[in-house]
Amino acid sequence: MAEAAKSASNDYSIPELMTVAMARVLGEREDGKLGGVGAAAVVPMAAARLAALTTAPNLWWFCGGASGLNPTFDRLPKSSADPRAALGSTGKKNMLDVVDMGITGGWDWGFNGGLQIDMYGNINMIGIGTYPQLKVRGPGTVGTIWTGTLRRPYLYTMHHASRVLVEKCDYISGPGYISGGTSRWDKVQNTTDGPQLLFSPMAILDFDPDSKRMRLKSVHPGYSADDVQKNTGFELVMPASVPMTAAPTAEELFVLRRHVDRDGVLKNVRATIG
Amino acid sequence: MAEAAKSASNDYSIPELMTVAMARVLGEREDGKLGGVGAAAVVPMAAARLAALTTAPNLWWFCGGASGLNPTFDRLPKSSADPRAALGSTGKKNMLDVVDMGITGGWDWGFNGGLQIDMYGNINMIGIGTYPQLKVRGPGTVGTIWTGTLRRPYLYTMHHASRVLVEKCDYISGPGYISGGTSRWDKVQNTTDGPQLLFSPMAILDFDPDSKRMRLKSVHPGYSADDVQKNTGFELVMPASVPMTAAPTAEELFVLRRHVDRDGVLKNVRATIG
Amino acid sequence: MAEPRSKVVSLDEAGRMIAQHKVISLAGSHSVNSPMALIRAAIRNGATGLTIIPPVTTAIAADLMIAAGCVDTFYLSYIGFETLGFAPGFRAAVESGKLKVIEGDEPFVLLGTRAAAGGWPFIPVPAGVYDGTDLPRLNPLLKKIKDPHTGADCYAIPALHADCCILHAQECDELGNAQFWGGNNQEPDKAAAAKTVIISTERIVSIDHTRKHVDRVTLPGHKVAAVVHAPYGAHPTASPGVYGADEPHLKIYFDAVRKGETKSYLDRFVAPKTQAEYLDQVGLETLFALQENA
Amino acid sequence: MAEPRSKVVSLDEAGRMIAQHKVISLAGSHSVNSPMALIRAAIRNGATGLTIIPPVTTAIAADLMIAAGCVDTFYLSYIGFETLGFAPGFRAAVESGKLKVIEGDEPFVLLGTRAAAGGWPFIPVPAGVYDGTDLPRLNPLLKKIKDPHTGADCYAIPALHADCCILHAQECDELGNAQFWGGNNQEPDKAAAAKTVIISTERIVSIDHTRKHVDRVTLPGHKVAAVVHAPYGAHPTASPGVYGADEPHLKIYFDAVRKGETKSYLDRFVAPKTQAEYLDQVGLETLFALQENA
Repeated sequence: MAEAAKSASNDYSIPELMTVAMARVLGEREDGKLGGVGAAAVVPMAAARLAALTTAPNLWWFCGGASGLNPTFDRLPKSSADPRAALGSTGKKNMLDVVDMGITGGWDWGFNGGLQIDMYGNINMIGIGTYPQLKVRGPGTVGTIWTGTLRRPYLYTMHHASRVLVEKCDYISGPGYISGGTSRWDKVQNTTDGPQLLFSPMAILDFDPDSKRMRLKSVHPGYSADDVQKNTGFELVMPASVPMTAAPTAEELFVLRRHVDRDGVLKNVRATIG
Repeated sequence: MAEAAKSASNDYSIPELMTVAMARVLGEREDGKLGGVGAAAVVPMAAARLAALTTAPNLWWFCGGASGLNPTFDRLPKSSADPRAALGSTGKKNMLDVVDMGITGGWDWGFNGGLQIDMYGNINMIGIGTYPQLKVRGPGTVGTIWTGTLRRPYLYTMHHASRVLVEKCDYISGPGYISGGTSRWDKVQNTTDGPQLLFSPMAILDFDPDSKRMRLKSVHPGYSADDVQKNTGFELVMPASVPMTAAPTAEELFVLRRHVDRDGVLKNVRATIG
Repeated sequence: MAEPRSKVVSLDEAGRMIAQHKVISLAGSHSVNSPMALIRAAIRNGATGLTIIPPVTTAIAADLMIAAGCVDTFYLSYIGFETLGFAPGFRAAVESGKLKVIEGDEPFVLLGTRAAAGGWPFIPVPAGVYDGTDLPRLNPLLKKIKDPHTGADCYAIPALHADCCILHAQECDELGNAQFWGGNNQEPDKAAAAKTVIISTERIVSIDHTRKHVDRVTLPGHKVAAVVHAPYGAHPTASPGVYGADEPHLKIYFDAVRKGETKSYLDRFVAPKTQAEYLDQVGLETLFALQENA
Repeated sequence: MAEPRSKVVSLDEAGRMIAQHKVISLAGSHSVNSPMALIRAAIRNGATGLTIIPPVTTAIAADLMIAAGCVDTFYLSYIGFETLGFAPGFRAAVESGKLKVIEGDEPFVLLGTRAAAGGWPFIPVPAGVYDGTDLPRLNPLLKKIKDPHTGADCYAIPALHADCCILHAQECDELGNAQFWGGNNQEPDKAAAAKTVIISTERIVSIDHTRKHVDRVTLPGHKVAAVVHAPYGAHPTASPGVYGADEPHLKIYFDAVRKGETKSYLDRFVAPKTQAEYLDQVGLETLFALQENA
């Protein structure tokens, strides 16, 4: 069923495209701000490192697991928990600091994924089926709860499929816009903005400003808006015209491959469709 | 009124005698156990260092302020907060660790003093007079509360006088035996034993096993039981015969002056009577 | 003058000590610095009916104990093998109803441990942290209370006490003064929240070495009951600064458990009684190569 | 490619920033590592009506602000000059009814700060910690509540939030990544519990220096609003590893305030607008000699 996401160009892989797209957003919106990536998050980790080198020189970013702030590795580790992910950091944060900042709202931005992500940007890491003897037991919710407290959560998935992008999560472990509209702010801390974007192997998506339903924002080269809808488990809000995600430039790829990912890890990260 | 405590011998000062007496007790009762001394506690600090070198090789001791565990200075600092008091430590404890261990009952032993100490071994660091505009505003209770949670608190004072050793504290900031008998254990954690001894410039005192009233245990050379009673603000329990505190041996003084206090700080620590 | 008492014991003795306890906690993160030699020794020594309080993220450390059938109850924050996939032992045990899961998360496990370390009965967090999620519904230990100062709603995360905490250190002296290199420093609270602490270490160092490098001492030894010399004691997870994770080995484990061949893995890699025999099974060339990824 | 923005400001500018706040917290211990240059700058810039949340032990840092008439409310754990005696400014202000004291102690100030740092409304401690003392009677902020899990009594220590935290570092880069040498590590929680953080430092180091010595970085700079280069900025308290406390100077202060001659001390030592002018008043020979006691 699931197949590898195919790049429209031999010049870059889909994970490289996603990395560059994320790095641009960090440059436009988060320069000077503090955020972080969790573990099992090689693409956002690469994006933050790339952004710090290019678009966001004042970025403060935390590399979860290895716990370094603003690391300067040039050989992207496969896991942010790999101790080498902390190379050249300017500081570190203990796990308690991370939780403190989650609760106090100290994180400006962060990336989160999920076993399921629904049309309102809610995340499920708990599982699928009836609790407690779930049909699919998820890995546990770890820090997905912080989508409720960090100011601008960004979502991502390496698997664009109807089983991942569902109409309604079986369980919510990370709150997005709950049931849409203003319902988020009846529950979670009202100083936070809710999910900003979702990065997938096919597209970048955002949320309709009023209904807070997920909306297609741009489609990666090689895929159509229709392809995206077909692999999504709910009806996306469709703008009149959907632009193409700009392909990585030669300069972006140069910096990425020379100063972030010299071993080409992003060429082999698994990204799937369907 | 107050006069300097006089040693009966030119061989040692009263603070040196107190240090040696404390070190012997640490060797008899606390080898292998974990405890600590607070700040402004130069005599207990010297005693713990001396005990670790002589009678209690397995002692674990925390030097408050500078925060070192088992430091190995040979030039006794005047304050345990002096960073040099941490020299040669095998570890350190953050202030949060200290409080954690206070609350969980992790400290086996410790030394505490007070503005007032009463006949049941309660301590007052709050002040004298009517709250809040006290006649004498004490320095604040800092960690004296831990006399309620550490297993075997030891008390000390550098001023043996009726204004310090009072019948009843104006306020209790560190619980001793409260109002005597078993009253302590109605209030504080019942895994703890209550004050063991009081070291003063004149004497060593303990507590009657049943009434928990303070009792004279030994008198330092040069003073009599009567001298001690005269300078105490309540009636002491008096055993039939009161022995003399054993003077420091030549070996104890050698180790103390060569390996603990090479600068002779303990010769000039202020100890007073009356 | 008596010398300080050494706490060094054999790996097997440490395994017996661990197996006598019921609530076991451990630190490390994902596939980094897990006390694997101690875990194997505990399994060999018949550990059973365990409750496990893991670090906020774990992989083979907890999954092996679950797959080996030692665990009844698991405090969950996150268990998974990153790029390989879901934790196979955990998933099978839950989906077949054999494992009780306390549906925790990062703040629940971390703050529950902090509360126990501090002697606090619980830690209250603002209700807005959990409202909007299913966690309060699935985890009855999250109790809603009122802040007595402001009247605001909050959830009380209860203290999570352990009987025995097992940790792997890079350097440790015979008194238990230990250095953990790398990671996110969950070890001190885990140790403080437990009644007793058992440490394996890559290297046993002198007390003078501890004094010289005191700024790197993560955990003072006063609460440590036993120290085990276990070179490569974190294998197949990484030992920061010493060796990297053994990804092929993790895949061997992952595939074996997923295919229902846990026993063959246990026979080959958990049965060896000494760390040296285990390392022979893994192969010294493999182990030496991992040093390049430290 | 833009360079990261520097946060370095003048001492005077930092003084103005501090004086705009009402609740000030500070770290250091006793006569060690107090942010004295920042305190003098805040006094010069008219700081008034302050609430001070000190470290669990303090001496001249808080006493000078009290003696100078800047402080309305003081969270007390311990203030004193060790061998010299009681804190003279504090004692006079309390005994004359001019200073409101919150009768705290080591756990109250430390855990109140921890609660604020963690975003927790309060921390509960077992009732047995405070029962038997007069603190709950004298400090209404200690509220008795029940543990919702066990029904046991406990006292709730409320979160102590500050507007501005001022700290003295031994090394700090222009982004605010700071190293505090020695002490008992109250700085990170103090910083986390405050809305903004201002740091003075013996030495401003390069960001490359920070990266090289990252294991010594105590406080990452993301929350730091301003960095001030202030050599001998802890004087007359000690700067661990750099210089010892200036005991004769502490005695000059102590005697002046006790004799009611605070103004003469302020004129001589607080009025100088730059750190260089202050150091001239103290005398370079004195300052250099203090390096021997580091």
